[in-house]
Amino acid sequence: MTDSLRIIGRDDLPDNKLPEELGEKDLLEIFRSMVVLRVFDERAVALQRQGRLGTYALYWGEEATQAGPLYACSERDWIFPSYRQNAIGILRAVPASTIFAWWRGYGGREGFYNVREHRVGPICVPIATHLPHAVGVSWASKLRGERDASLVWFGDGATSEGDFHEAMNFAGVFKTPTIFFCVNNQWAISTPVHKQTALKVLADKAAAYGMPGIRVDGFDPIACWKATHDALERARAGGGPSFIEAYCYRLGAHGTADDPRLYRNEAEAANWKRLEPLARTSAYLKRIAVLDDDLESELFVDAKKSIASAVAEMEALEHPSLETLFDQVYASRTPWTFEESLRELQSVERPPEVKPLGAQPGPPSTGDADAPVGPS
Amino acid sequence: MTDSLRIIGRDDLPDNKLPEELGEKDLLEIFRSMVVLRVFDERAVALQRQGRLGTYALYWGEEATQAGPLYACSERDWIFPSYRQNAIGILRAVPASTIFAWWRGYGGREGFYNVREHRVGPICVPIATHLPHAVGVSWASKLRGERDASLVWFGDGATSEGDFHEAMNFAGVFKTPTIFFCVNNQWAISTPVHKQTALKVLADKAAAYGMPGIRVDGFDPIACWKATHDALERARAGGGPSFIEAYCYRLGAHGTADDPRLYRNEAEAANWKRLEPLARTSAYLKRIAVLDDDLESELFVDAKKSIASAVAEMEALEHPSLETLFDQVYASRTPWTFEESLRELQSVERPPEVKPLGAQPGPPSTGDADAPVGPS
Amino acid sequence: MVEGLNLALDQAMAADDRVLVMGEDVARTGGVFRVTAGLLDKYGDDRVIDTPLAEAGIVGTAIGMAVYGLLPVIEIQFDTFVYPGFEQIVVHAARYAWRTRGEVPASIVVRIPFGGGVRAPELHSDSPEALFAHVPGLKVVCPSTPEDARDMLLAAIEHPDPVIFMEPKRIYRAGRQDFPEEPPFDISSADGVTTDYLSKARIARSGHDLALISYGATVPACMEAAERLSSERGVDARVVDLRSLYPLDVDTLVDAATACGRAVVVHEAPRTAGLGAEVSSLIHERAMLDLEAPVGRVTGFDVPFPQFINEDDYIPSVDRILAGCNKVLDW
Amino acid sequence: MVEGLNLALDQAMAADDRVLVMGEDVARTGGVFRVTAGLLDKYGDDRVIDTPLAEAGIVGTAIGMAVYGLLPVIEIQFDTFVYPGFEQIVVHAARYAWRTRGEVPASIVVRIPFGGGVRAPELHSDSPEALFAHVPGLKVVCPSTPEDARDMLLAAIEHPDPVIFMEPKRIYRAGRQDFPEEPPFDISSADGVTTDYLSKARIARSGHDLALISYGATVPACMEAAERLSSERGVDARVVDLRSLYPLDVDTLVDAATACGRAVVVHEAPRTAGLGAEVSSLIHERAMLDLEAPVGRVTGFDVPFPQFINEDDYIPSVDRILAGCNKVLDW
Ligand SMILES: Cc1ncc(C[n+]2csc(CCOP(=O)(O)OP(=O)(O)O)c2C)c(N)n1
Ligand SMILES: Cc1ncc(C[n+]2csc(CCOP(=O)(O)OP(=O)(O)O)c2C)c(N)n1
Ligand SMILES: [Mg+2]
Ligand SMILES: [Mg+2]
Repeated sequence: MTDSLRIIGRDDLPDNKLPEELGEKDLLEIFRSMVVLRVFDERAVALQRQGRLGTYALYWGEEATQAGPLYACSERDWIFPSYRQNAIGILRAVPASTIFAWWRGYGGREGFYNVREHRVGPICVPIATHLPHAVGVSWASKLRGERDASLVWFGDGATSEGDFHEAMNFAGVFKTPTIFFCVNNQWAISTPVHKQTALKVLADKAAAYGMPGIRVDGFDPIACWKATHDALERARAGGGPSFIEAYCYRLGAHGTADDPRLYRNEAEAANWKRLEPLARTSAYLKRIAVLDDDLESELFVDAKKSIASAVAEMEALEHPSLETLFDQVYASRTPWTFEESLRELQSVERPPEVKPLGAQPGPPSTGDADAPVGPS
Repeated sequence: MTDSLRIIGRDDLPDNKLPEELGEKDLLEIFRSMVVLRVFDERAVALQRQGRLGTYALYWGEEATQAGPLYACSERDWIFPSYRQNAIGILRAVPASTIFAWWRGYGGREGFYNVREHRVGPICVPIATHLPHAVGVSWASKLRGERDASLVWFGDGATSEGDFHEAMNFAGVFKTPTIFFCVNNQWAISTPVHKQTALKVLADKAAAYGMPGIRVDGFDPIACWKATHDALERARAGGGPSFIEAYCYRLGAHGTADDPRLYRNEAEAANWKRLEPLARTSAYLKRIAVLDDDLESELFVDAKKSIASAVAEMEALEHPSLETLFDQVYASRTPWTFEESLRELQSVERPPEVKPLGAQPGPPSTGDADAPVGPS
Repeated sequence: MVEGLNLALDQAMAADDRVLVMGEDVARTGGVFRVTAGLLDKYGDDRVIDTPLAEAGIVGTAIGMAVYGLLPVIEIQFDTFVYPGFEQIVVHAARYAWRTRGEVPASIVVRIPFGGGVRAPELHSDSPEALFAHVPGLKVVCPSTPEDARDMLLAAIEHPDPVIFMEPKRIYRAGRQDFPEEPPFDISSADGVTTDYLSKARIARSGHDLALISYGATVPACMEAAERLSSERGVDARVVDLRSLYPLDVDTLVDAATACGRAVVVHEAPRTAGLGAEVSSLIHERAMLDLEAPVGRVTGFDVPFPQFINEDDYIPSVDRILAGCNKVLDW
Repeated sequence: MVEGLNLALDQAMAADDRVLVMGEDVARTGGVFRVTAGLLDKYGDDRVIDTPLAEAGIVGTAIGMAVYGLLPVIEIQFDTFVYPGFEQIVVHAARYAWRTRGEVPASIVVRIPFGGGVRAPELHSDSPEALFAHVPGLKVVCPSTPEDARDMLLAAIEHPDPVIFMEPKRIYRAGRQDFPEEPPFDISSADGVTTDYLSKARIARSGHDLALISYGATVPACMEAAERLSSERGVDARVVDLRSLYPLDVDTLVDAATACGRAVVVHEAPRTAGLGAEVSSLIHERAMLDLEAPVGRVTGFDVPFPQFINEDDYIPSVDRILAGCNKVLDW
């Protein structure tokens, strides 16, 4: 299997048939989601450069892999992002200020959200560890006779971890309604995908778990939608899990503390950039007369407005109290050690709030501890 | 892929062509190895029943999966057994008394052997954890420009562990000369292989790592030899790792503390027993006039003699000194805590030697702590 | 103790249909120690689940189930086999509440039969409890009687936070004990009640001359040592069974040390950075002026748990405990 | 400190062709902290290896390489990411010598950049060293100066036993320090020399009124606290930098406590069952009569390492250390 599912054409390839389930409203909503994600991401990078956020893991160019699959999900389906899909929650009513706050170093009520309320897993940092959670959630749903599925995003690098394997295997054995959505952006920090696995096409990994695998064009939100939609239908009909490989390219750095020039030819990235999903989808939607310039700029203006107010909210947050350290560690009664520790803290002068590092002119550097340390 | 590589015929299937590399001497040596393994195993079970060994993990019926592959290895190749191949070292000059001693609860110089000297990994208890070691050894050999390969045995259950996946993936990426030899005896304690994975044929897992996979008849030592031989040739030619699934059936209990009647139909096991490798290989070798009754009983007599003397050696072992607890924990100078601990021990009366539990009449039970606890 | 655990599972599953049991070989066989025996027949294979052989997968999917709203109780087959699930426990189970503003804790129970003394082969006898006590966000408990096993497991299941439930396998069959079948509290009780059951030490024997502090399978040995101290030198030892390993019941501990003026802590796990060090530090910090001697430690050694022929040299014996007590008494 | 570590790797690789470096992103980029920078160019991709993203695979294959006879130095990218490799470290690296009659140790070095204070996102700031100190069969060390970093890493590489090498990332760039380029010992020296380098504490400041005991990134804070104690209340503190976390250099510790009569132990890891408890217990056990006050502990708290806006509330500050010292001084 080497061909990718693709709807939106590119220089060399014509458009394919639009799935009939998708009307104008749907297409616009997918595009609007991409715009929101893009605006958030660009804003976050800028804030980081200005020293207003900590190190940030940008997803510029991966909006199709997020907006498409999400739109295929029903509201009852659970989604589990990695750090790369950090802002996906804002499309599920998580305040954008919460996500900004997380990157600003906030926890507690400011930086975290209620996972059950939004059906959005916490932003997951340790690679591949959230895959079993996605399986567990959808397995529980199945055991309870509900129809809620789950979708989990992860990278090409994540396929090397044991947790990937164990999660895929559980899903296969128990036929859980789980969608494994692998964003193959061809890099895990500095490690290219061909050093990550001897397999050529990641989608072929699915067979080892008795589940279908498909590769889609990861710069095409409609292809991402379609593959997810079909997988969800299958899952809800009791057909079990699916694996989707969204083949794309990491157009930016791994994170704001990473300098890709150390390890890759940036001309290659520039070349892939021609396929980046926002411009490509916009052109397509204009081609099929679903979008025009006015509507497009309206979407951007709206998104910028709401992101700007989220930034303002984030910056209006108070310095969290000392209690934040202790308050939500347990859902049950707090152990005695906490009170004692809090008293100890209260008895000395409080250190000042930790600020993100100052403005970062020039290109980011890798891991220099004078610079912020990347979420790696 | 569903057909198994098979040389020796069965009721329903004729013999296939004998690989031409195998002469009479080779066939007899493979058979002799199986006899030695069988005699060891039967003796160990008997000793356990008599309360002279602790819980024991028998491999009755899996001799072909051990003797065949081992004979394909050169002396320089490293082999890594699980508890199921616990006695494989005796075919590599590890004293049989050492293996008995291990099951008798000895460590130190009595119960362990020098892994580097014999190129036999330690008997591995935690499932799948020795797979990365086998990869590391053969990878090191490759990096040093040597031609030593490695072979690692593990069960169908082991394929569910993350370590299996990570080891297979490293081997695929670095094209290490590693043979993954999976003994699919269809059970992991009480869990049948169809609850272990949604995949029908374990050999098909190999593709996910860009390596060839083959299923062989696990009751046929020549098929096991042949697959290993070919995989080793490939590995030494720089072709990288291979995965071999030896399809068979666990004819006995998981271990002497397990009672399979709790979870499986023993008629099924009895049915598979008709294919057990010793009788089958003996019949084949007689059919092709390589073996006769006299030679066969001679082999058994010799094996029994040497195993009997190993038992005597094991039973002549002294109760290990208190120092055994501390002596070989570090290869370097012992930390001060050890001297202090030893002094503490020496200052009180020593508890008597721990004996295996007494004679066990009747069928084994599962996990009753009045009975020994299985290596599970 | 096995009966107590089995009863707790049965009662919890009967009372609350969110409770389920999963792990390797727990359903058809009832587990290698038979703790889950009979549950499959009663509750079916949607609630008593044999899983693939993968501990990270077991812990991880159980966390997902808990996030969904179920209450999974998982069995780790033997102590040493918890390590492949360690990451899921440390970075996820322990931090799910924290990461969700206290609103979505990973309400799982991880049952771990642990420790030596059953003549098991290599790597079936570890005592890893201190590792979990050092990890913030977990409750870590360990019963030493059948009744406590039942009560504490019931409480652990209904408790919102993740509980590492250490089961001293050496005394699985020992000390059979009658206790009221009725659960000691309303099974759907709130956090307050379950927290009490999961955080209080038990005075296993009263006394005023020496505090002997332990948990799990070494509690019976301490009781025996206490009897011998009484008959051999007229010393009346108070035996404290910690039950909760995190958080420690510091009041009961310090009271005992203060009242007695001397204390010895006993466990089977290796000494360095074990729970004995924590208990000893707490007592010195809070009761140094009341102490007649430094707190003693009688523990396993800083070596791999030995092969079983030597295991009784490793496990704190009554003689070693006595020697430790005498040292503190004669200091 | 990064330069010291890089120099050690370079010198070891130049002197001994069995040494190799492997891990995530260590080759092309020289690691996220640049500790392995330049090595790929010098030693080639057979000896400086970018691996797939799988920590159990990294530790496990390194063990295999060591069994074959190589000396792998592996990098764990950040503290928290060692947990997926925990099983391989605990059940294999730590027990390979024991399981092979002391004849085939797993001679690997596991480098772990650890701790907070660099404004990193969630799960990049753990201090898991006590977990390893509690596991028999490992050496656990932690330098706090560039020179020690070089010397100890060199020793760790040549040392036969597996070494968990904790690197305090907060002071990776701090305290640049000149030291002789020449290795302090013959690189192929035997076990005795390397063991010395891996088991002795360092007196970072002499003094006779109070022993301040710490390791890693909190050592500089202790030095500062000592200066303030001296100027603010004329108290002369001895600062002990443990360097070796297992085994602890008990003589140096107890000497310091005995000489000073008062001691405070400081670390960033959570308090319960942390190394502070072990140090405190050891001192009380051996020097109680010489103590004017119980040993104090100033540590991280029993909570997940906070998000970075709060991290300075969590990390022991000079003020907190001072308060801890004053409490012990005024007891
Ligand atoms: C268990 C673990 N190991 C290492 C890391 C450090 N790390 C963070 S991102 C990353 C690369 C991930 O690559 P991939 O899975 O392809 O996702 P991408 O970043 O490309 O979205 C690494 C090694 C981590 N976060 N977790
Ligand atoms: C990590 C780990 N988990 C659980 C166990 C307990 N256990 C021992 S053998 C076994 C079944 C193994 O099945 P399989 O891999 O098929 O090998 P077989 O016993 O059939 O040879 C289990 C679950 C273990 N030894 N290690
Ligand atoms: Mg990637
Ligand atoms: Mg099997």
